[in-house]
Amino acid sequence: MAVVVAVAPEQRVFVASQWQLMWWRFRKHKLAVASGVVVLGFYLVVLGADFLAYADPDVSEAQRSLMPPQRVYWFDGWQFGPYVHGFKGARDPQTFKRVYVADPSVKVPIRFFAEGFEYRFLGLIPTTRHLIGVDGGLDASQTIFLLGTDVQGRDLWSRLMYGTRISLTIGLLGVTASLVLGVVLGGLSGFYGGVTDTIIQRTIEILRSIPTIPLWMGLAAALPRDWSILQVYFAITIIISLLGWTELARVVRGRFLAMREEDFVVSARLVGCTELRTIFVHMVPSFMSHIIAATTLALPAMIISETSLSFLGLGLRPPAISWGVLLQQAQNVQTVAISPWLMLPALPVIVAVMAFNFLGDGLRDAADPYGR
Amino acid sequence: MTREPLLSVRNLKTYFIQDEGLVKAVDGVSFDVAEGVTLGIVGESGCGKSVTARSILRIVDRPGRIVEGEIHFRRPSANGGPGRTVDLATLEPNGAEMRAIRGAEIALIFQEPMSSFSPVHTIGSQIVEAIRLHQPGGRREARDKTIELLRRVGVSSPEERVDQLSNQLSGGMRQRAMIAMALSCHPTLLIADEPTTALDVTTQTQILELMRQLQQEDGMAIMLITHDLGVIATMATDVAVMYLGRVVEQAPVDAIFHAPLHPYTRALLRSIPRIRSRARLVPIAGAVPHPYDRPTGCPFHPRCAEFKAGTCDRQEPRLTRIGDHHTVSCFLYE
Amino acid sequence: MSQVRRTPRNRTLRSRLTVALVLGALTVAVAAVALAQGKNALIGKLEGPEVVTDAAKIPKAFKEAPQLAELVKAGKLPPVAERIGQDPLVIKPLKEIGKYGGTWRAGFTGPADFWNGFRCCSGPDHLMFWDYTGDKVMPNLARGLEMQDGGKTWLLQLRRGMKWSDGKPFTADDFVFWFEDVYRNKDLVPTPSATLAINGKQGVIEKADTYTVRYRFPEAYYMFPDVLAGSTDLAGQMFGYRAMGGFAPAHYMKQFHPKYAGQAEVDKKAKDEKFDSWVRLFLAKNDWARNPDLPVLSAWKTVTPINTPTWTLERNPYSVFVDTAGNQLPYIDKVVLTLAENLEVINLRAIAGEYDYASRHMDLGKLPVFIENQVKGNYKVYLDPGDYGGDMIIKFNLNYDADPEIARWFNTADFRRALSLGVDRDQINETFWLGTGTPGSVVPVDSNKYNPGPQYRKLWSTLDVKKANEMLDKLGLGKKDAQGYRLRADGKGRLRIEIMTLGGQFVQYTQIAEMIREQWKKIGIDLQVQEVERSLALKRTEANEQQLGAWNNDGSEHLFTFPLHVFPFELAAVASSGPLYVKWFHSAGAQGKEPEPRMKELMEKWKKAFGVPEKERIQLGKDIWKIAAEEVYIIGVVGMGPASMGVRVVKNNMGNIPSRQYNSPDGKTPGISRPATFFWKN
Amino acid sequence: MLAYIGRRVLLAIFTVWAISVLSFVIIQLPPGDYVTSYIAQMASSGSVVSEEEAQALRLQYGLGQPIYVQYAKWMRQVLVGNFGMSMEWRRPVTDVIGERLWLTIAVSVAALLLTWVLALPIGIYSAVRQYSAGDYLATFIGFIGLAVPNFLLALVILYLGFILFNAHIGGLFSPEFQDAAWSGARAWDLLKHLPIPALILGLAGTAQQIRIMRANLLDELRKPYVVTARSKGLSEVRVILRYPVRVALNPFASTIGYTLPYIVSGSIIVSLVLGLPTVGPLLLKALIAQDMFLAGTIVLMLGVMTVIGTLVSDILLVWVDPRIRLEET
Repeated sequence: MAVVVAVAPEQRVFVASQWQLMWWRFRKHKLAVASGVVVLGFYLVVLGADFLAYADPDVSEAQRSLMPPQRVYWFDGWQFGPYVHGFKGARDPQTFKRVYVADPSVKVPIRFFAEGFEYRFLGLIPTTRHLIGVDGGLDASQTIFLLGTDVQGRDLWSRLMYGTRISLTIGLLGVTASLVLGVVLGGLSGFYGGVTDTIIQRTIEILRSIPTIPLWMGLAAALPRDWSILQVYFAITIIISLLGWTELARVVRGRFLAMREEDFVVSARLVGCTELRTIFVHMVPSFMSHIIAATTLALPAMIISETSLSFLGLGLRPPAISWGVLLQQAQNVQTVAISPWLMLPALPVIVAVMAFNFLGDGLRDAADPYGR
Repeated sequence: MTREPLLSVRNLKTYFIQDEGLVKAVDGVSFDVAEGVTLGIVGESGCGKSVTARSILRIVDRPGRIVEGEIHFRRPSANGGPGRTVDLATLEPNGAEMRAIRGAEIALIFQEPMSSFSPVHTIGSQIVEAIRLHQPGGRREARDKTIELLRRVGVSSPEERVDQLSNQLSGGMRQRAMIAMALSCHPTLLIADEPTTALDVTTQTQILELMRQLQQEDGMAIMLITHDLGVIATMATDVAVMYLGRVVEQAPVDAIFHAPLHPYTRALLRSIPRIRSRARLVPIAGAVPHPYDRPTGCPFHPRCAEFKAGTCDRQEPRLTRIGDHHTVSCFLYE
Repeated sequence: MSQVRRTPRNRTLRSRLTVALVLGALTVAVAAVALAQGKNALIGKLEGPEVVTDAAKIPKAFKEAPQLAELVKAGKLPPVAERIGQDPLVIKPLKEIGKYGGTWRAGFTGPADFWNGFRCCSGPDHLMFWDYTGDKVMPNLARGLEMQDGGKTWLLQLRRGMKWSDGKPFTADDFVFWFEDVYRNKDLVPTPSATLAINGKQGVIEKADTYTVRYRFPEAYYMFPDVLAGSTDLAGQMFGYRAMGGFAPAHYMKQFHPKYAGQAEVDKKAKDEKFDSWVRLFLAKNDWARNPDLPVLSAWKTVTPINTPTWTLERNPYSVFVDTAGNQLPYIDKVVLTLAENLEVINLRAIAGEYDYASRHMDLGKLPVFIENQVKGNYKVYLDPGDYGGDMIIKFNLNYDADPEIARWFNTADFRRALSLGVDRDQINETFWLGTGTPGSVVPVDSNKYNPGPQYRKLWSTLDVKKANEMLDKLGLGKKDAQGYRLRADGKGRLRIEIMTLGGQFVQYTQIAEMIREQWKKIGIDLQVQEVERSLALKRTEANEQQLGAWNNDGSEHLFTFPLHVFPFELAAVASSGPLYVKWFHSAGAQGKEPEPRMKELMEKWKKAFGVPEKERIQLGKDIWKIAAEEVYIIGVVGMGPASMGVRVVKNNMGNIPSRQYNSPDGKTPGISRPATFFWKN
Repeated sequence: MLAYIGRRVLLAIFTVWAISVLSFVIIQLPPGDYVTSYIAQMASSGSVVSEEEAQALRLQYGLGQPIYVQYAKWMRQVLVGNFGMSMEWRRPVTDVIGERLWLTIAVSVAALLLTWVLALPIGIYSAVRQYSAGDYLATFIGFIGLAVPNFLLALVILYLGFILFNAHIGGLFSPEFQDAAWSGARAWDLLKHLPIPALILGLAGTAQQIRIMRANLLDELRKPYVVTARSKGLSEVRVILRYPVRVALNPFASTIGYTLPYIVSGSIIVSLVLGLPTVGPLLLKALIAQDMFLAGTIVLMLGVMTVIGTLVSDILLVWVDPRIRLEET
């Protein structure tokens, strides 16, 4: 590296805060920046799931079973007026498939901020308004199915919205939990070293040496099955995080080992700060950035774990709705063969996982250009 | 001095274009290196010495690039007569010709002897590679040559060393091996970038001694980059003083030490201990300004003792010739 | 043939277009009619092979498979006539006399899937067995069954000269050995089987002569023939791994029995084969599916066992089955069941035509995919609806006591009825049975001899939200909360009911329950769906923790041999309508809880039926179903559907395939269609 | 160095022991035992197991005793190489696992190789051309594998394979080779079946490897010896490949130790969907049926593989790359 360039950043440390520096480096990673936006978008969905959904995700109707995604016509004549056609459906006596034919004569106009089922916006404001909908809301004879319906005739789009909410919050909770574990244990391990370190490191190694699936099955099976969906939901996050913290702990420990002897820590010790204080007031903040990066990178794992757990029938199970549940219900031959749209929930999973990865990489590169 | 110089750099500008801003690492450097002589380049760290060296070899890392200027280098001809001169600045950095010159005709030794060898290849293999790259002959031959070279640069029991990893060698040994590699193809110009900075004093002198001796044997020119005037005094025939990416003064070594013209040069000389002089040390006032915000006018004016308000901070001084071998850029001499 | 190569994309496209045309005219009503037609397209008329009992029709000369003939020539095997004996079991093939040869490929899911092989390949080896209607008991391995002194004694005639697959004679001694040394050995059989008892009193098995076995019971046991015919503990070697079966190859099994081989010897044997005890060893050796050396009586015998990646069975050279032309059965040489790691794979392989005949594990939900690939896979799809009333039933646990309020309602007939009226069965039928099932109560198909009459199919089993609401209001559940759910009478908030379902079954109980949850919203009932894992379900029913339980009542078409989904009969049930009643029933009132009058009446009628002649029994059966339908102890949702093992995929060139067969575990379907008569046309 | 290895080996042994305990406990976690699930299985197929019979079974399987007794008993057997009887398969565990183990390893190795074939070039490229469009594209492709839910992907590929190419459904052998004796033909048949599972499995691991490679290389690229190499006049490609890549490969290659076991345990779900005769589905079934010796053995096996793998990698790392400070590994 040319001397000058090497000099440049350090020079600026005096003027620029660590965060500004991170931001500068982060900006370089275009993909990460873009991913950041995507992630933001996802969490907006989490907040506004019930607003974006236009149908009650649980309402089933045999006569709408396995309806393919409806085509949206944006212009009615010349002026903007999105609508979909009415549909007639029946089971084909020969193929036993349900077939739907559009009835061009029936136009179902899509209304914005339309009346629909009741919910509390952000869990506070009770309302019946939804981003889109049809006249007459739920009781309407004709409705819209942007992404089609599942076997029970439930609207996939709406279910996807709710699924996103659950899956992404699960991820977040899980990460938070493992973050706490990771920082505390990793911190202790790195700060004290010696016996503490060995013990914690062994634990980590053991945890990592046991194939995850049996661990999941064991733990998941151990928790009472008569728990309510909510309890299961939390239990699952805890389980996932119980296995998720090791990576974070490793990062934190590494940092600690690096910093243990650094002046400001030593001085903090000298002025007689209690050790915990030293750790959490002086050391942790100094590598927040790394923790954030590591956390972001842990999220995709959480999401994937959630889907895998559901696949094994251990995670959230219906009537709960999550990405995992939706995918698990799409995990059969007939879906692939005759109702492929039910596999759409895989898309947000893919996008989210990648977005979080790139964001995380970007953050990490920014946090320390040489860091692993 | 009738023959044109071996290397003549004219108004070289190497900039680093970064998000944080433009860094003018080298900003219009000009100097000559005559055959067989040693040109010392001095300046505080961050004044663009190394970048200049890398610019000449065309191995400046991204995002740095040469934005202006010429680097005329006279390539040796087969018959020893005056060879053809090329402008390195115009060559393709990784083109065939540049690569033919790099390593073979212009060699580089630099600062970190610790890490300048690959940790996973044997010293030998790395030198052999260089030799076989530029010279005909088989592996066997190259290997013998390598052992020969190592012996010549004073590496003890080269037969074993050849097959050792760099981390098995002491710093001094490594630097010797480094030199061996640099000399492996008999370059006409050797660029030594702070070759001794990382070494302890005794090894320093040994290495310098070695270099001088080798120069006499091979008659190559050396471009010695350092911030250590002591080294300059012992090694250089000519000296170029750099400040903030510019050459502020160039002259024969005696002239620099006994009749320095540029205020910065004088300041430098005052800042170093001298044997047999009671004069107390005067550090240079202030610190090297940050490359992002280089001062207007003469870059040195904020720290200059003879600062003339109105001129120094307005116009930029030109490089003016005082006597046939002495050039300086300062308004005092315009 | 161009169709074969068409990619699914434009195929569906094409069908869309055609359908578009079709539907242009069709109203949904018309579509419904078309649906009925569609049903007929796949559901043929019930048919099957018959056992020939008329002495005149019994062939005198026998033919055998070429490879066996070779062995005979080589002197490695006695002539076919000797092997079969004097009294062959003659089966009139459904359509034609077949030809020998070929392999039958199918799949299985692991050692737990042993039913698979018994259904296809055991013959079946029941002593008596059902005719193809599943209604009439016919002689099978036994030549006949004779009732004496009013049903207390039964004489079983064996077939003279009949042999085990190792050539040793099959005689009354094999029954006595089983009874004395296996069945009565406490280590092997800790609990005597109910099937060998009448009114809880055990019977005995004796040797009358070499070819006659005598069963003596303290009381009249008119049901005995059905018991021998059904898939019970006395039904051949299937349950040999549990020391059951009614007989066992004495000459072979003795070497693993301490009484004959000596304790030290059998312990040593067990140790050598890494078994924990001689009992394990003995049971392993007596396992039809796991021990290739075990002498058997079935049409095919295991050659590579079920606990390996492929379960292979080959023709039994001593098979007593012959066709009307005197050809020793089976026609097909070999049955190869390959291990499939999961159900999707097994279905996909069937879809791809990698199996020659498959009905077990075939998923009704995939019916369109099966049909779509018929040509490509060179197979035909048949549907075999069951005769039982409920492919899905919902059991009220009448003994639930953890919550008095809930308990009270569960024991209120009108509450149960109202809930049943709140189920929109047509929706469920259309969604999960693709319209192939029959919505209605729990009573079996109208043709079943115990069916009380067509009106009982609809009784309390048609959607009537209005009436349901009225009934619930009348019961005092009138108050509702903001969401429109009914409030508990004891003022402890919303009346919340739990239903326990199992995942990964032939029927998608969880999803159906979810749909019912939505439907019950309309009658203000808040249903909580809980999918649990199998063994947990069992624990919870036994522990009386279940409120509602979802399962199916397949087998209940044989009311008396398979009663556990009619009234609380077994503790170990994945869904129970009253574990305490079970205890009461089996302890003759000593333990458990005395059932409410009508349930008690039902139970007593059932018990009684075993001791009375068939005519009376049939009446009792009708009464039992009447009570069941009127009291709605169990909600029937959709029944007589092909959901469990009713989707049948058969290669086009397989012969003697019935267009519809009797589908029931008791009939060991397809056993009831005598797979020994299936053959390869070419 | 020797001291270091010695210490590590001791630790490893301890870890293995801990794993054996933990795995045993995990399997006991779910309510009930094998007999319960056996009874349930019978019940759902209509036949009935009485209380007494259940008790008898428990006795025979020794399920009655407290868990530590069972553990001790098992361990005693294991130490003499007898992993006990599989309750569901009613065969010695070792027989049941038998060939599956080798097939599992075959699949995993194939996956690993594939991972590298993908990860190396991508990693190198995206490090050398950091933040270039190519970098983004390459990493993007590399990460798709990580993101796609592989059980769904597996099913789709399975179906398309049949629809488009009439491929044999699932498994690792064509029916005729299913349980033929090992032969050239069978091996070839296996090879033909490997790519798809390998691909699905490999894709998942690629991203991680890309990360490692990229990061390592980014570090190395900054080292002076690269400049040295350049200043020799080597062509850029040769400079990169011969020096920084070569050095970056060390830590990378040393990851093989634990990557392999991770792939093995990661392959469970995919193997199930693809119906591969590997230990994966076996383990799942065993866990569901609470067939504790079988499940326990497999878990233990995977655990030991990982421990040994990690140990090997660490030692490898220290060995190939003396710069690493021992106490940090």
